Amino acid sequence: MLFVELIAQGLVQGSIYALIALGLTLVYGLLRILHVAHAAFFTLGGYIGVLVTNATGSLTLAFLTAMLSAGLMGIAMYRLCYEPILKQPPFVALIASIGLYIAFEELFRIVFGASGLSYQSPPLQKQIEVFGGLTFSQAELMVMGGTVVIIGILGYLQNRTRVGVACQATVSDPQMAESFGIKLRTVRDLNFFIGSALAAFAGVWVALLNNLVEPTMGAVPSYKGLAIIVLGGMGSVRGTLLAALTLGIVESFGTIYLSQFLDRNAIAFAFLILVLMFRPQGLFSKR
Amino acid sequence: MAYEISLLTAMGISVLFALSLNLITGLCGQISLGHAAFLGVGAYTSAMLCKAGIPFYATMPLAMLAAGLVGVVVGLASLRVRDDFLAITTMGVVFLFVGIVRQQDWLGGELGISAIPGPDLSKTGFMWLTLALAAATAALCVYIRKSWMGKVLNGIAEDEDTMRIMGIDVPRYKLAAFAIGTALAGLAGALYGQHFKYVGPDSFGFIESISVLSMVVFGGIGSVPGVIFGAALLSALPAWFQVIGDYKLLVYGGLLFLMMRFSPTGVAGIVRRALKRGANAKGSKPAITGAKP
Amino acid sequence: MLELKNLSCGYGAFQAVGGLSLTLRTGTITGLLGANGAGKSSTLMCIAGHVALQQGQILLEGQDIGAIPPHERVRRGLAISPEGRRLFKDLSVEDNLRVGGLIRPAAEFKHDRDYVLTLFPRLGERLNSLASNLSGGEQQMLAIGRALMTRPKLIMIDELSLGLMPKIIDLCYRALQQLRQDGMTILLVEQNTDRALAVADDICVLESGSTVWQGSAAAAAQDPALTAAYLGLH
Amino acid sequence: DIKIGFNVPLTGFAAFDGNSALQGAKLAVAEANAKGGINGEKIDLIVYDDQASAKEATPVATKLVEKDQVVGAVSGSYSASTRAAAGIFQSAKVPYVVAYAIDPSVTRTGDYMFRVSSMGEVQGRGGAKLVSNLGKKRVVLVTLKNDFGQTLAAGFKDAAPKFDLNIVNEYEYGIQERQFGALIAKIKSDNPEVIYASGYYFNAGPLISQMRAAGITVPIIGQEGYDGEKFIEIAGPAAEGTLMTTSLDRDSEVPVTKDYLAQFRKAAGYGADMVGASSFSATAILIEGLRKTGGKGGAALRDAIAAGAYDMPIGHLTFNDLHEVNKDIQVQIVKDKAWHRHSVIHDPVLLAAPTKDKK
Amino acid sequence: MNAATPALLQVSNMVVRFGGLSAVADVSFDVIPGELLGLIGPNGAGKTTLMRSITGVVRPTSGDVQLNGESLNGMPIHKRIRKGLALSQQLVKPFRGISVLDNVTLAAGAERTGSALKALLHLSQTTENEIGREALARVGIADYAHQMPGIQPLGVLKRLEVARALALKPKLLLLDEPLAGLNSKEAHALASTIAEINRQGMTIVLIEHNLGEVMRICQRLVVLDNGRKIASGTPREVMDQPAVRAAYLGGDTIAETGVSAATGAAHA
Ligand SMILES: Nc1ncnc2c1ncn2[C@@H]1O[C@H](COP(=O)(O)OP(=O)(O)OP(=O)(O)O)[C@@H](O)[C@H]1O
Ligand SMILES: Nc1ncnc2c1ncn2[C@@H]1O[C@H](COP(=O)(O)OP(=O)(O)OP(=O)(O)O)[C@@H](O)[C@H]1O
Ligand SMILES: [Mg+2]
Ligand SMILES: [Mg+2]
Repeated sequence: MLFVELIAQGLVQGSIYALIALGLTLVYGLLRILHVAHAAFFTLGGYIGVLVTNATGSLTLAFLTAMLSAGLMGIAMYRLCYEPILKQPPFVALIASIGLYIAFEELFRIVFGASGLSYQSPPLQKQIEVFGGLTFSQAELMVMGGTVVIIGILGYLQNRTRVGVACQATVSDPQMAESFGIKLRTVRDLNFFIGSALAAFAGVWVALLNNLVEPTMGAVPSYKGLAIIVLGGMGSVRGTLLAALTLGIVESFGTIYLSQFLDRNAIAFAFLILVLMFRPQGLFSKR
Repeated sequence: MAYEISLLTAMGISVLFALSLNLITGLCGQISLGHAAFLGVGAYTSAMLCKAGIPFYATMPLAMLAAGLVGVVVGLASLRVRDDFLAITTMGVVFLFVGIVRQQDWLGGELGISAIPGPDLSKTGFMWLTLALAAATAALCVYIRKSWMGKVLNGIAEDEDTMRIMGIDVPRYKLAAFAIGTALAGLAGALYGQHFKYVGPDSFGFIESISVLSMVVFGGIGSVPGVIFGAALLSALPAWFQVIGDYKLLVYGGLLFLMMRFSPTGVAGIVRRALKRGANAKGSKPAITGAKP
Repeated sequence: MLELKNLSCGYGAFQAVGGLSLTLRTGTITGLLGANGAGKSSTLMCIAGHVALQQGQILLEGQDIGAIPPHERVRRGLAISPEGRRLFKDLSVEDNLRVGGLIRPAAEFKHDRDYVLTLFPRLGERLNSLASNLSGGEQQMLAIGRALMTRPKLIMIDELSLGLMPKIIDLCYRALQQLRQDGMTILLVEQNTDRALAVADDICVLESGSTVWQGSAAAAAQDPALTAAYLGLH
Repeated sequence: DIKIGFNVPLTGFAAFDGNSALQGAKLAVAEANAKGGINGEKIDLIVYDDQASAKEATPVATKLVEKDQVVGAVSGSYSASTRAAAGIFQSAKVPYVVAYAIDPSVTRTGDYMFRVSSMGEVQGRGGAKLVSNLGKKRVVLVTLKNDFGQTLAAGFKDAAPKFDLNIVNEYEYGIQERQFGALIAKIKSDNPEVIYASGYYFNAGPLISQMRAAGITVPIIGQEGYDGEKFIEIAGPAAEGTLMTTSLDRDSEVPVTKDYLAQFRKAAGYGADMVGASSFSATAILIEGLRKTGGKGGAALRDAIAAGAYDMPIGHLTFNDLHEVNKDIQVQIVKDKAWHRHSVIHDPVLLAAPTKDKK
Repeated sequence: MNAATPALLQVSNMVVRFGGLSAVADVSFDVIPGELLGLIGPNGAGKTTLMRSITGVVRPTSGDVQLNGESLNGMPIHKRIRKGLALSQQLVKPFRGISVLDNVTLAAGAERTGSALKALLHLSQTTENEIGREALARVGIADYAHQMPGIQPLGVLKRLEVARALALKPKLLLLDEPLAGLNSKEAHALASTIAEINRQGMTIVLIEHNLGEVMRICQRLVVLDNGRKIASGTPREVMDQPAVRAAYLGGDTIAETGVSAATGAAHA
């Protein structure tokens, strides 16, 4: 029973990791940038979720606003921050991104206060028994279901449609992609929009699960996200999902049975390093 | 005055630390997001040994040795991964380091080690020691760049596969760069512990690793004077920023971003361009700079 | 079909091509020749929109396309098989062709692809391999095939015979003649000068970024000074 | 003017506590200045942000000592930063009164150090007694993996045998943790009668709401880290019934405390918390010392502070030879979305702070 | 072929498989000291793969490579290079951050860069610069010595690749399509250079599609098709085999004239 419950909890956590890591994967796949500032959209989603729900009482509206505004800001971030430095070596974008993330974190603190925000009456907390005493809150169930569906759709888009092929072409050789009628900006805008909106989506869920949004809430997910895209083999949607769920479960068991030796972050990264020693191309890489 | 001395000492340590990373990242092209772990190994080694009654000066080479050894082990493990994979792996190393140190009671666990005994050296004396070591490190870096090793590392940074075809034992060289770089980080760590008289797991985390990488990139990756400048400036910045109080991290983050956005080659790049402009104004022919295709 | 008026292009402040004027007649093959570094590839990439146009005009069917972005140019009927092939390395052969056909209706893909595969049957055997795993010659075929997938009015091919074995070179040249017959206009850059002279209608010879000779291929072949000095024939 | 220093986290993860602490300290200074300062000289509070980080605290302390030349200083910060600053104040012979940092090594740095809050071990022992007072035996410890949580756990485990408590299991978690699903699943299988969980409000809020959501109904005991309205806001309805050991009694009838509660709400716009009250007390104690020395610092100030007895919002205090305080522990409980008095633990023997010779 | 001279390079039963594809299928051949061996075959025949498995870039599925009687199997690339192999790659890969000369100098420093410690202790590069200049001059790009490779046309870069390989002072030089991208005059010149280098004692394996030049300078050919060795012998012998003609030239008239032009050039 405990075993099942730990797996279930790992899956919940893994779903959230997956949602966050997906945006990182998309951006990494497209531009080869480690987009640390991505986590800012996760936080932003959390804040907008709480603020809109508290103001209007509608969680649906909160999701829509959070995703839409994060998506648009994602596009803005691409245009203003990354587009001009695409030709630079990758660490330039990495440092820029870290700088942006720090600035965003502080901005959230200055605007919304250091102590964070909570829902006045957190929705979707009802407990549902799935089987044999295994219970989930509504929110937990929905986050798992939502993740699988969304990632399924994206995976389909990436591998089986013209849009997906177009995206992948821009990764290999942007200039040539342009010469075959692909508008680079559109493709990249689209990716940033989807990635950022998904991060915001995850942010709203986490806010629901913890009933707390804080300026610093993006930090841990952002570097876990980086670990996940590496585990997933960099740039593959399916790999990212599997890696995120695996990591969720590893952490779930690790925090119980290994917490005397390593903390949660260290467990995650020990796992990562271990995997990379044997599969330097990642756990679920195509290559 | 004592405040300035302490600031200068801290700057010296940062310069040394940043130069050590520059050897690995700037010269050899191996991005490391976990360099603070080696600062930590050096700092803990020196602190523990000092506590055990060994004179501080003797702990410095031992700190270098310990950090260098760990560096080689990490280097060996990292040989199989490249580029961004390496960046994330090294990031993992620093989390692992912090995670492990946290749990070790003999290393002070969460609380770290405080009241580290030190040599009979005045604050000014210690500052001079730090600055001298930083200067020596800078000289060493310049020397390495000029040596054949520098040429090889540079080549590896650009294209390691081709280096192999030119008969270069790439892993050996990468390990050498790792060993030297991490040993120097260990030296910086010894000084760090002595300066703050305190070491704890949180002093050597991911944030520290990022901030030292920022120093290197901010100054101009690969350029020794640039890195010295970047490290000196960024390490002093938070102290100056006290004035803007609440906004200092915002400004710090913004500055990092703006620097990369508008001058990706760092301060060294700005200076280089300015010099070139100066030379052009004097009537020399405009240099053709080929963008990479 | 295409008219270059006093075209200058280059990289930053550097001018690779200066004041090139050239007219391509519809349904002909024009050979752009010259030594290494003469500026042939730069000209092609400038027409495709990837090298900065510093001066002059590019007229495609009378319309100035100098200011429109590359992804629009291909819709106007311009396709390129660039120097160095520039394939989408992480995509399979089939997906590379698919990208070539992006501007065409999805329903036409199969038909267009099969056309390319009859031209280069070797590609048919490697449809699912990644482009990066192809041999040098296979890559060249794919690059040309990919450009053909756009069903261009004008196709620009850089170094057609580079790395190809004689048999395939023959095949490609026959394909070119076929395409010309179908009404396609072709701009060909070639180091294999005698082959180019044999197939082209018009010739333009570049040297250090400017035209040193222009005229019909027949005339070029009969100008011994030209062939010796600029075309590296002996 | 007479300058006193104040290091406090105004940015970074601890900024909320830092703000409460700053409010508390400012109240103490304002009150003293309203009473005419010290011999007519105004007191000037020099505030620097230390981000609750040891690395930032060192230059801050150096600056306070060297540049601002403060006669005394107060820590409104967490343990890591306070401990790093302590050495510098000690070697400069500047008395340093620590508000709520609970790390044991602080007062052992030297004789210029004072602390107005109970140490972690002491509070932990109080926690054990509280469990026993509740009549429970089977305990699960959930320990925040930092100096705060670990010293609490140490104290609790130290006293547990005295009360015949059965510690079924202990789990540790990191300060960044907000999601406790796995841990809670395991706790459920342990089936405890009471849970002793250390953490700050931002850990405890999610922890307790997730535990209650998962169907754990047994009492949960927290400590000073829970103290404040923020915890209740985050945990929502799940907060009801949560207990904590702390030093500020919201239902106090003592005038200083009542006064402070009202003033703080007016100044800060939210209800008083332990952090603010402790900072107020620490600052007020330093000022009282200065009043006795007529504004002089150094050894005179040190001795003056050590000799005094103080009635503060956090209770009646005296310092022992290690300059730790001996005082009662307040137990508060959440009722109707607010902290209220549950009980007071008065046990001078059990709650005795460590002294110079005894650890 | 002289059975008495021991082979410099001996490739036996080499097999390289990528997934289901046999890029090289059971190929064996010898390279005799001092010869200039042409390796030809259709596109995708496995020539590059074969060469890469000799240098160790690709790990063969099975097979055996010996240099001077010493087995190279399982040896890392750099060790094989130090045993006396040098490779000029099909796709040029110059170091863009340093000048053309420095590119060659770096290769010429093999002596110094053998061990990291030695490399650390040496600064001077005068002798290496000399070797570098010589190598550049040999392939005819001495004028470009101080320019950056990033802005050089392909023709220069191709020769830079060859120069870099020469500077390693190998026993056996492996050239993968060095003439591609050069015009006939330049190709002719570089081919002559290669022949000249060979005459001075260097053993060379040359992969090339420029049949005219191959026929002109190679003493012996090995032909691959679909991963298999289908022929070997003198250029004339090989070209007279119908299998080779079918695989490589196609049966039609253009090809015929192509060959006669090519073979004609060989006599010119
Ligand atoms: N990315 C670039 N940046 C700067 N200069 C360049 C760049 N690419 C080419 N050049 C320069 O432009 C000039 C023309 O080069 P281009 O590649 O157009 O020549 P080409 O005629 O195609 O030569 P080849 O036959 O070798 O392909 C050369 O002097 C070259 O050095
Ligand atoms: N890494 C790889 N993975 C899968 N297939 C590969 C790989 N490398 C080469 N191949 C395949 O092996 C076959 C032989 O390739 P190779 O590059 O050796 O041919 P080649 O004889 O050099 O041809 P060319 O003359 O066109 O350069 C080709 O069909 C190619 O697609
Ligand atoms: Mg060209
Ligand atoms: Mg090949």
